Amino acid sequence: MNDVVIYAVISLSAIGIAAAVILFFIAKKFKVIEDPKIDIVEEVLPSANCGGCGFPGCRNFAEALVNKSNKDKNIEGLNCPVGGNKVMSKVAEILGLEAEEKEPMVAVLCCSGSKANAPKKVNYDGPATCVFVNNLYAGENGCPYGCLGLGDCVVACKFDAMYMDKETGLPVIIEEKCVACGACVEACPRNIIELRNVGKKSKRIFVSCINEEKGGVARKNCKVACIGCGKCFKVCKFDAITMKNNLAYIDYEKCKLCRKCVEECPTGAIHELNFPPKKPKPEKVMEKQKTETVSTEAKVVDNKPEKDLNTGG
Amino acid sequence: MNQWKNFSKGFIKDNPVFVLLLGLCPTLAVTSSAINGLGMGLATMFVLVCSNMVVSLIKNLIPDKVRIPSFIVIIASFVTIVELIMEGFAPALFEALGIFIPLIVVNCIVLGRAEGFASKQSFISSLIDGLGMGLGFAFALTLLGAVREALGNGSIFGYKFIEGDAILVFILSPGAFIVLGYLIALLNRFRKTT
Amino acid sequence: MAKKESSFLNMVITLFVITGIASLALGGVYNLTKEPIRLAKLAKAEKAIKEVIPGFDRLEIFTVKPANGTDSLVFNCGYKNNELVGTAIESYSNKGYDPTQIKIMVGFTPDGKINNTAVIQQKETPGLGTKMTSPKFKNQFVGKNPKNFILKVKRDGGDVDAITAATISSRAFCGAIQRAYETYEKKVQNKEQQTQDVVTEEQEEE
Amino acid sequence: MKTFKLGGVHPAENKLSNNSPIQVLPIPKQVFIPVSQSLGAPSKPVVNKGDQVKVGQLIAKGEAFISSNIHSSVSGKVLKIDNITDQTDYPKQAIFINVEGDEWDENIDKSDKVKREITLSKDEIIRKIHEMGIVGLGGAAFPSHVKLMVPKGKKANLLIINGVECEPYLTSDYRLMLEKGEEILIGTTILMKGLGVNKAFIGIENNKPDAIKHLTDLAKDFEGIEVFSLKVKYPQGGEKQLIKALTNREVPSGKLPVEVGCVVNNVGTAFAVYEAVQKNKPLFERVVTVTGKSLKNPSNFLVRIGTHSSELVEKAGGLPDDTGKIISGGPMMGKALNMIDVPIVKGSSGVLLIEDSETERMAVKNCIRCANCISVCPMGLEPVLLAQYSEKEMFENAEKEHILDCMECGSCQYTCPSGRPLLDYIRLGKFKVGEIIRNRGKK
Amino acid sequence: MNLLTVSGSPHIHGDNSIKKIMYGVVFAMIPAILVSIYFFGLDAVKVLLISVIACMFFEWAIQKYLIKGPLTINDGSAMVTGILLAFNVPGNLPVWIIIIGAFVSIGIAKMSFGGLGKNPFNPALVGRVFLLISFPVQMTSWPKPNPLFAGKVLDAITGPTPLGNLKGELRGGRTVQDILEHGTKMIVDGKEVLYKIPDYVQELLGNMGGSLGEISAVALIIGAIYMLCRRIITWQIPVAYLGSVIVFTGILWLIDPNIYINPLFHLVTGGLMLGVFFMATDMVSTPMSPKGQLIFGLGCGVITVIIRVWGAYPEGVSFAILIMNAFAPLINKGFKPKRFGETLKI
Amino acid sequence: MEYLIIIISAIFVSNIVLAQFLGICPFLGVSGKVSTSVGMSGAVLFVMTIATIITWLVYQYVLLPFGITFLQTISFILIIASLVQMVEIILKKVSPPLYQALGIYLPLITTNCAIMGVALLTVAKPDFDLLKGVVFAVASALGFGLAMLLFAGIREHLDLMDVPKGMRGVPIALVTAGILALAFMGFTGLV
Ligand SMILES: Cc1cc2nc3c(=O)[nH]c(=O)nc-3n(C[C@H](O)[C@H](O)[C@H](O)COP(=O)(O)O)c2cc1C
Ligand SMILES: Cc1cc2nc3c(=O)[nH]c(=O)nc-3n(C[C@H](O)[C@H](O)[C@H](O)COP(=O)(O)O)c2cc1C
Ligand SMILES: Cc1cc2nc3c(=O)[nH]c(=O)nc-3n(C[C@H](O)[C@H](O)[C@H](O)COP(=O)(O)O)c2cc1C
Ligand SMILES: Cc1cc2nc3c(=O)[nH]c(=O)nc-3n(C[C@H](O)[C@H](O)[C@H](O)CO)c2cc1C
Ligand code: SF4
Ligand code: SF4
Ligand code: SF4
Ligand code: SF4
Ligand code: FES
Repeated sequence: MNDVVIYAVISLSAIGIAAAVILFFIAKKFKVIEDPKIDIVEEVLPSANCGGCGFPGCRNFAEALVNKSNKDKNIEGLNCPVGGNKVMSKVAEILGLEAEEKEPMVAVLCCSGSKANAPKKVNYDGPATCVFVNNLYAGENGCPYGCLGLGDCVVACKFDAMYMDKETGLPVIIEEKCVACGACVEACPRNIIELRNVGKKSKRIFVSCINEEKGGVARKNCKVACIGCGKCFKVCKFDAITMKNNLAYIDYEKCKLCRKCVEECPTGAIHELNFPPKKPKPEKVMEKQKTETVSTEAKVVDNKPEKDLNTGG
Repeated sequence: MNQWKNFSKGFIKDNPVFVLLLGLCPTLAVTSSAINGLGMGLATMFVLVCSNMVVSLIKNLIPDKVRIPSFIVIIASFVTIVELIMEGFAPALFEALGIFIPLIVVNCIVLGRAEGFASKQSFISSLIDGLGMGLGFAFALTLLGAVREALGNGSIFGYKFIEGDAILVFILSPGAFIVLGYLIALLNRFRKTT
Repeated sequence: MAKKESSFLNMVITLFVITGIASLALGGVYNLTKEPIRLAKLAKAEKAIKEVIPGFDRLEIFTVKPANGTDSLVFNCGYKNNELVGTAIESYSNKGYDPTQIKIMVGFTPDGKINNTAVIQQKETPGLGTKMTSPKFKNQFVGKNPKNFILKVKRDGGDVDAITAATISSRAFCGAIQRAYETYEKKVQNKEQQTQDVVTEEQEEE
Repeated sequence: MKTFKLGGVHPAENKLSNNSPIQVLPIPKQVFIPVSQSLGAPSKPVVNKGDQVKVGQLIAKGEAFISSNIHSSVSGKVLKIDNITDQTDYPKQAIFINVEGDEWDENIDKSDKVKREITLSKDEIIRKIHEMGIVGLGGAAFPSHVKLMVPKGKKANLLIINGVECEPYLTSDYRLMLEKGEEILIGTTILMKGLGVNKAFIGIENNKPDAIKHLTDLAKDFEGIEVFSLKVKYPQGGEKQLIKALTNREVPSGKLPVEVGCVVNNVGTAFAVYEAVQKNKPLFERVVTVTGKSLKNPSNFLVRIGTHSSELVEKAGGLPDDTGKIISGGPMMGKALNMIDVPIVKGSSGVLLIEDSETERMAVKNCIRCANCISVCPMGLEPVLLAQYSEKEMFENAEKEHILDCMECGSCQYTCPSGRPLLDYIRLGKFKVGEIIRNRGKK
Repeated sequence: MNLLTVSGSPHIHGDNSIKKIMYGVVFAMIPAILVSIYFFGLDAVKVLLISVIACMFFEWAIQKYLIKGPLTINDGSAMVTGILLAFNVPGNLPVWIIIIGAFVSIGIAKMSFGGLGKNPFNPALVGRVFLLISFPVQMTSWPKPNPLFAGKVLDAITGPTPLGNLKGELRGGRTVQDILEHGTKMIVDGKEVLYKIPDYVQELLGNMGGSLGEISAVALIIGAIYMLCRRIITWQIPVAYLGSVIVFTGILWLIDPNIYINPLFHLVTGGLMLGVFFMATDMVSTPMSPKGQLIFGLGCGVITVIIRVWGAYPEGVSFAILIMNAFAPLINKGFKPKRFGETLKI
Repeated sequence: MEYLIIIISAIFVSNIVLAQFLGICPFLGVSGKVSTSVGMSGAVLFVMTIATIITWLVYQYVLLPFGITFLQTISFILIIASLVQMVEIILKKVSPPLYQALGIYLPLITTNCAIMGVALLTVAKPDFDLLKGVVFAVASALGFGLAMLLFAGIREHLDLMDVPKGMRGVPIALVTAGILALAFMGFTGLV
């Protein structure tokens, strides 16, 4: 062992220890506490940073979760739609709490104003986004409530769960991919998209229209509009349907999926999803049902027998 | 964990340079020729493998608070060893790489791997991870060096394939940025399609 | 993650042990590589010397204050059978294109002609200034006596063909030779006058 | 010659209906009178289905501070009160009246005689204007009585009458100035009295020399009224620009004209005020320009409120086959309609038909950062930046860049060599920023 | 009748368009093109054609095959870049180098960013500087001007630019006076020739060595006046640029006319006029507000002089403009146009 | 004059980022916004100055006298790492506003070559005394700041443009940096 090695050992150890000692005392003196749970919770979250929870990012959400659980001993009202119950129960576990069970939801499109049902009446010339058109006028098909078909919702969906169907001009929600983050609901300037429960075997029944005009006016723009005739309201035994402003609405928490209203509706505004076809009558065969695209089957609707529609005002 | 996956991820999927964008300084600075890139890559790999191994061996002996300083000391030691060996046995390369040899110390990949991987995994995994990442780094540097050398000097690994002038810029600083930029763009495209 | 509790003592001890081991190991490696490093450095210098003066069996190395400039120059006088065969002078220029000093080795035959030149260090632009290492440029100095070969590029009224588009590097190169030459001349004259203003430091080699 | 300094453009004027005197349009069979015709809250209908109404009878009452009364423009029977699609293209409440004869309210002075002396006091004038449902006819349809009530702490010292009519194609103000010059000046005097100022400027662009001359001659008989000729530059009719041009006062960003002691009214408003105060006549008809390059007879009509636009167009020679766009208002600020059957309201200044060849917008290209939009923006904004922020949904940044100062004059989009939809995006940005600010207020 | 169209206001559009602007610039460059053909003959035609064709080809190919967006090849901007690139290189540049330059201009400096309007740096200048650094030999051997009608056949004589010659000689330790009066001995093809810096009239007209387009200040000024009248460019940048160069070089000249040459020389030699009127005015890569443009011009002038006087390169215009291009976003951020009603004025 | 040369050289001619390739990670990483780039530059300026002083002292008075310069790497990194950590801890407590402004960048600095690189470069220059070293460190940090600021300006600008998909993000940032470096080559030879 020569001098160099000895010097080396001494000086380096001195530097090392000096650093350690100084750091130790400084750390002690200037301590700032941050809850270590935040990191742990953050790791569990899906880090999609989608904002579905209402916070700018997963980290902020984690902070909110930890803070709320420290303060209120629960995390009610906070939910990560992407991770769903699985993640939330994990978070609850970390925080030593029970998470509330949220019924799984999915987005549905409450408009059937496809190109066939609600033909174009004017041209629009300008940037192709729904917000613009909504601010400017009623839209190419003239329905002041209907889908504008320019796909703001599709752009908003971070999970590739939506696409525009070129043929119908309406957006399509891919149920398997939808995580019910609500981004599309937020994005749609006309509030056409609604988050509803997934239901048993994904079966759902809903009014695919939000037009509050009187029936005649509504029908002028769109063949399959809800005309507010109230027939479904009368036929429903479970009080699931309410009528307001010429429009029927089906409450998914009350609906028992009996399908009476579907048959009753004269315009075909009520949609059923994921039910097995009733009787294989030739016209009623679903002509275009891809496994992943379930939406407004324009064709099916068209095949319904035309009824006299002078019911409205 | 599947060791092969563990090993190969550093090449494309988690390539430290092209994907993680770590350790860009040496990547850009020393890659004016393929051989420099390779040399730097191997030196880094050596440090990476050795420090990964040592860290995973002693991970349970180190108190949490001094984890990082300890790792840094370990890494710095290996860097110095590389430095000394290279100066003694490959002086030309040593001169070409210059200040960037000691700077391996601050290369985020090395510390990142030690802290993020080796301090949690077994010895074998850490070894393989270090090898994979190191090779990925070396691969990236060599590739970058080769492209720059080919464009800027008309040669690869010193073997001249065109006579006369090449496009000088590519072995100067602007060329480094530009070539890396397009390489990453290309790779992104390639990764997307596969 | 198996964590060890941090207490002041074990933190300090850990660091102490680690730094200790590290420096010990490094000291060891340093000792091991000390010799190779020295040799590598030497080999490099010697290679240049061998390139610029013809076969010698003994070197006499000493430093001389330059005729101009600040840093002193290293003179390597090569002897064969105790007869001076050439003087290799390590000269430099700060006027290169890159701020890094250009270092060259110039070999003079005893009659004052340039025997050859070698570049030891330069960081000029690849493809431009670096052409100073090319034979095409270097060869024009071989065998010339600076007494009647003006060490300036032609544009400045000298005899040297500059490297295309790298006049600056060429100038710097010429400047370095010129410095070596002037110092050499001074030294020779001084020696003749027997004035010992230089530090001589003898060293045997080989 | 006076004008404003910052920005501005000069589109082709195309005043096709300049030489067509104001014609009275025959009363239609049915009118549809929307209950929200002015800025502010909609008015409340005070008639019911089946009621018989006379011309000039109050049919909807403006109850909020900023809202206005609405009077029947015809006599007949109220058919129903129902939704109708108006200019905005969204369903709005309107009163449907089937026309029966033309029976006017007894209080209205139907004579042609010009009545000069003003008998009412300041407060009575304001009340009268309120009662008669006068709103600004320059475009925004702001209730005029509100403008006359200067907020506490502020003081008006100058009335400005806006006879600029800087929009291409439109000529209704011009014809009105030529044909009803004296009435306008009397209206101006009434407004001065109502406002409590003794000075009024009338600004007219010098592409209407005969109107300038006519009014200048007449104004000699009126105390305190001065007529100015202005250099032709759009949007000189914007009130802030007009104030700047005439007085060199600059209304501060986000503030109202009274801040610098000015109140601006359109010439049409002045005329309506004259009729209301001197003749007791509510605002139920207005002058509307019907124009377009392919239209047979571009004309100016005196139209009852609630008449379908189609009737005007029919009278002016029928809808040309090559109509690509129907615009309510002028080409720079007007609103494109998606059908022609839209009722004329108090704020309608014109119906413009654009032919197919000029309908389509220029193809949108990349912005070349030429800064033309910046140099023409009369508000000194950076339209390109505002549009980009809106496009990228960076609304906070847009707010910081004062997007709300934009008055949607369209100069930027008009001038952009890349055909960028600047104003479309800025409008979106204003809408979103407004939302953000409102939300902030809530919290 | 067709369906009606609905869109936001305004419903009419002025007659300005990108095409009109770009072809306006091309038109403004015609005098300079003619001068370059006059002095450099077929070589000038060759370089111009190749540069323009290559630029347009790369723009088309990249748009079609890589970006897959709409093709905007006929909007004229690639042609402007092509001509300006050619203007910035010596007339005897080998074809393959021109093509590399065109690729760098269009491919790297323009299309990588998304094409027209998005590039933060001036494409033609990026191409030029790239070539200058990559091929310093070829990029700095200037063919001697050889007027078409002077009766001589064109040969490959190369000569320096006045700026380059001055700088080289000054570095060699001579004084300005000496250089101007006695000229420089040069070896060209083994023969010794005397090079003298031309007088100002010759320089103004363009009878000097240099890049294709930069030689004739007169032709460039004619084009600039045309662009100013058509409002393609504004006066701020040229005035600030020229002004700062004159003031800065003037001060230096007053300090020591032996080391620093007079401002007039700086004005008429090198690429200053070309840069000032055609390249510093490129709207895409320069600030937008008038105040910002003044700052931009000022910065360009100062950096140009610094590089010309103290830097390694004889010419600093390209670098100065590129460096100021980098400052443009910050200038845009810092110097906003004056807003209406910003200050209370009653 | 000497100092002027050092300053000009460090800021423009041999810009630490664009010519020397030091500190590229933060240069690319935190240059998204002008405001953050200012914060980062401030933090770098602060740490770089202090680190250079301490490492220079250690080198001159410990490593050099004992002939153990081979320990330079290891001792420098130890010093820098502890220094950064110390600054972070102290700032967090003592001046929260300053911590908000600079602190979030501090962890990035340990693994930033620029600090270590400048420390190494300073001790490698034989003619540097402490003052020159400090000037050099400050000027280098300013050079870093200049590059960051310009780059952040351009990137903010690019955020408003639709850069082609394949080039979006890092690739275009690198190409931009390349062109910036190209432009800065104009300063060569100034000193
Ligand atoms: C990127 C670049 C690097 C250069 N490197 C050198 C160099 O290393 N040595 C040199 O003498 N000139 C170099 N130059 C050229 C000088 O700027 C200068 O033009 C030249 O030395 C003048 O000499 P000339 O008269 O032979 O053209 C370089 C030029 C560029 C563009
Ligand atoms: C909320 C609000 C309050 C207003 N208050 C006044 C007022 O007190 N005095 C006034 O002269 N104008 C007032 N105005 C009217 C505006 O100055 C302006 O004349 C009106 O918005 C129409 O302008 P335009 O046609 O230029 O758009 C007010 C406008 C709004 C929207
Ligand atoms: C861009 C723009 C242009 C305008 N042009 C005119 C015009 O030409 N004539 C006019 O009377 N009002 C015009 N106005 C409306 C005026 O700003 C202002 O609202 C009106 O003169 C107020 O008078 P009023 O309340 O009587 O309508 C314009 C407004 C804007 C924003
Ligand atoms: C006045 C003016 C000057 C221009 N100058 C240049 C130029 O110097 N270099 C260039 O590549 N393009 C120039 N262009 C063309 C065009 O703006 C350029 O290709 C864009 O930078 C490409 O996005 C110019 C255009 C105009 C209108
Ligand atoms: S479809 Fe709507 S709710 Fe479902 S994931 Fe997409 S954006 Fe979210
Ligand atoms: S659902 Fe809403 S957002 Fe989606 S396309 Fe229709 S209108 Fe647009
Ligand atoms: S529309 Fe708005 S932004 Fe555009 S010019 Fe007019 S005021 Fe300026
Ligand atoms: S006028 Fe159009 S092209 Fe010019 S800067 Fe504005 S948006 Fe861009
Ligand atoms: S490698 Fe240099 S800062 Fe990351």
